[in-house]
Amino acid sequence: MALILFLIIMALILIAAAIFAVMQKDLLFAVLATGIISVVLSVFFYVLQAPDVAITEAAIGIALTTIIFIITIRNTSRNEDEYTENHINKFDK
Amino acid sequence: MKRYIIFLFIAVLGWTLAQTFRAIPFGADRRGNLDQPDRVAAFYLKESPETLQTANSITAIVVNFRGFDTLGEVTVLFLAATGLASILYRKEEDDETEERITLISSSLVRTGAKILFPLILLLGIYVFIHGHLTPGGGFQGGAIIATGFLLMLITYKRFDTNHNLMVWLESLAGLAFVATGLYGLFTYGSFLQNTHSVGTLNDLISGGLIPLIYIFIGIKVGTELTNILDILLKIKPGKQS
Amino acid sequence: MVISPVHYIVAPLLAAFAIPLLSKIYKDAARVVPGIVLFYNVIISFVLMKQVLKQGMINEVIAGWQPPWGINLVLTPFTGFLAAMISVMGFIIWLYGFRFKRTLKGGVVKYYEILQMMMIAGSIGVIITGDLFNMFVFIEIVGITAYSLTAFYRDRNGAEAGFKYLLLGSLASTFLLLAILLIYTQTGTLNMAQIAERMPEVSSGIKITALVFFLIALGIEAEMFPLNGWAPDAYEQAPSPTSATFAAVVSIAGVYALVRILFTLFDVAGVHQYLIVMGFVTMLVAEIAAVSQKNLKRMLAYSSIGQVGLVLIAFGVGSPLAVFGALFLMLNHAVIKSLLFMTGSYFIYNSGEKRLEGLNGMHKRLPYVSALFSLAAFAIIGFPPFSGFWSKFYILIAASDQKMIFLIIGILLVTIIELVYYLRSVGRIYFAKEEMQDIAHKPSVNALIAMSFLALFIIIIGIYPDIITGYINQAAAALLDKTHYVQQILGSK
Amino acid sequence: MNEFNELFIKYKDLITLAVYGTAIMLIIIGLYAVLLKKHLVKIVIGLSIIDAGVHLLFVAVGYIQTGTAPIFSPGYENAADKMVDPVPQALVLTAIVIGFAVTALALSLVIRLYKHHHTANIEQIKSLKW
Repeated sequence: MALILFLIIMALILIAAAIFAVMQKDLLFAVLATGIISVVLSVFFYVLQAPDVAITEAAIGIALTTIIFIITIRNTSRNEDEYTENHINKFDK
Repeated sequence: MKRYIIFLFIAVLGWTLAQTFRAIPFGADRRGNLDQPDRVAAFYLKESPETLQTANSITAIVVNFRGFDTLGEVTVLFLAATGLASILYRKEEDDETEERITLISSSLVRTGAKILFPLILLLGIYVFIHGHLTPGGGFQGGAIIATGFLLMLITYKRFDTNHNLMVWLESLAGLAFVATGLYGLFTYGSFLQNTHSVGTLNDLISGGLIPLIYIFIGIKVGTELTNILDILLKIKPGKQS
Repeated sequence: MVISPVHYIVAPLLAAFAIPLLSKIYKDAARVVPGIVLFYNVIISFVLMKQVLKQGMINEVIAGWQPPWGINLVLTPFTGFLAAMISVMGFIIWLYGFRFKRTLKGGVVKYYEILQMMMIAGSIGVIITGDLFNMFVFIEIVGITAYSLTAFYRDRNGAEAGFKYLLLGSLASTFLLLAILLIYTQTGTLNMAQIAERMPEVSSGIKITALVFFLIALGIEAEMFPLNGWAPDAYEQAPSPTSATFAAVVSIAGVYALVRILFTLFDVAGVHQYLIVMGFVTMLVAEIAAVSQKNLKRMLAYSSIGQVGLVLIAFGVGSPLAVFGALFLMLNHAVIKSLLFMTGSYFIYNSGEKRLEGLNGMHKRLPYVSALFSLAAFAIIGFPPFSGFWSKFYILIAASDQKMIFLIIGILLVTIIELVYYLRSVGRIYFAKEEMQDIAHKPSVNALIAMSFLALFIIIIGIYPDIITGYINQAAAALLDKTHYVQQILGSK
Repeated sequence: MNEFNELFIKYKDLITLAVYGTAIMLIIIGLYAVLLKKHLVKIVIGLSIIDAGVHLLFVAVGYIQTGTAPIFSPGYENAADKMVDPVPQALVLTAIVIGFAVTALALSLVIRLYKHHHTANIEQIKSLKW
């Protein structure tokens, strides 16, 4: 029973994290939510008897994907709604 | 207006997927007949321990049965690194000092990273050497190695990945993968074909060429991923062109 | 050493992995090695073509596992023809672009060359593979290289076009994966011949869903309306040799994947009508858009989409003659449209103007290139005695055999539209006044050779179509004979 | 694992819903982000969520009731009849790596676009016709 409950809670966490990742305005938290998706997903894979996929998802999904997203956010903007006040692109067209 | 069309599209897609997957029962046996395989799943489960003597049947599929896919996949990663370099980082053009951003710089973390780094590398190497026996393999090991390098890259500003060595390792691993395939082509008449002496199941030296190829894949994937991270970390924030 | 289809993939791969090393030893390796490899591909495609026509089919097994268990590479007269065509075009585009790379600085050449070569190799892979998932992997190879090359010029529009292409491309690969998954659960195999054999057992609901997913995914790759939003931007922003490659290689591979999956895998009625309708809409919308374009490369891109629409129509008509016409048109499209892109890029290079105004009075500055451009323009509209005439002619005959009057009227109407905008451009070259400038950039010798070769091909095929029709006939027959395909692959168990 | 098997049979519908439903929901949520969000990074996040859903769907389809991982480790040499379908798992391995490659490329394009436009908002970027 505990296992079933565990599975369902994980499913709910996955969906909640996905919705959070899409709705959250602060992109850093959105990216961390995708990291959580990867964590839960790799546990899911493990439960579904796919240890190889679980390890791959853990190594690539959690660590590498998250870090490249964070690098991107560092190089761009962190806030989703941020409209730039810098209208350079209108002049040097 | 466009918004509602998209909502409609998403709803229709979701409904279609739900309906379709109701016709594909979860947990049902779709492998086919295991003794006389009529579906590829059954065939792979039968041949992987018998003919290939490879304990991890996923490794057998990834490296041997569908090894050509894997060659293509390694190429995809290689091309992504190449494309990334062409889009973001051009040494000759930008004349940038090769200075990386560091994300963390507490001395505790640095010491920790220094200790963890060789351990992570060892773990990665262990994972791809045992790819044919236990879960894991070239991709997983490669990704773990890249994680180790990542740790060093983001904590030490002056940590050098020795670009030359990386280029050599990456190229040679890729060439070795293709060369192993060509060995099969010239010896047995089929690209990537495994040798006939495959050892016994669950030995460290078993599966013929499978562990060897997986090691090449591990090195290649590890260096490629490190390469991608290295390029991304070298972007100067705020530099405008 | 026995030549086999796997060389098509292995030679470029070896080169791609080796170029970073070789360019440390020999500085120009990145520029020379791809040419050698692509030329090698041309040679083996002629050797293999000869062999295929003798034997009927080459079925090469990878890793020693006979199909349906392992991955196989299939050369039928159909796939062999397309692979040979792509190899030749790939080499010619390399030859054309040889000088182009001079303008690039140092290490960037390496990236460009690797991506360009692998885009061609990936397209050949899409065509010769006999395995569904393997096809997905090759489509991804083509995709990744195409996104990177679209964004190769690091200006703002390049990155945007690349991002747009990448977005649609990844949606395409998602749908492709879902379709492959559905097919796999129902047939338990990934080999296309065996899927074709087992398709009748699949329940119709899942079959239709998988078909729709395939149509969405490959519709994006094959530039079918309304999923072709990426194409004009990508064609416009990419470096010129790459634009030519998009027209001559990538779009052909996309159409091939669509046709292979619809014709061989599925036995659903109504697919032909769907192809005709969608092809027609694609053609009409694209050609109308082409008229209103102010940018030369965009105009050519829309014209390219229009041609793909016509190819889809011809495949939709489905009779042997129509398929023959479709293949002939694919060949013509590859040759003529790449010639148009090649010449067009010299106009842009000379005038520094991407818009159509840049063409004004070009015949004074570039008489030879202007002549080639006009020749290609006339050929693509379908004037006799150029090769473009024959393909359109055969498609019209096939349509009239099937009593599809509206289709004939439609195609003729579209031809008039084509006439308008191509003649307009040619008119600009010869009759419009230009503000005089000094002669700046004469085409280099290698580009001239490449372009002249294509022009020669257009004229020779136009006068003696019989040289090539024999091959195309066999290719068309091979595509339509599904049972033979299945038996040949699965029979060799 | 035995306990799980009994429960599995008992609550089959619930588990099916939990697995398939989650996968399909992930695809839908990701698609929503890709098609309707304006920020480039959000769009790429959407792509990776779609990928996650598709991967989950693959593994779920390969799962077999009471199955074990398809690894013939000592003691399981003859247990092939209990093993889950290895093919979708092998395909997912490929798909994950390809997905990572595409994500990395997408993000590099985002960075480049930001450098040109000083914004990552798609509405402010459209200089080409969409």
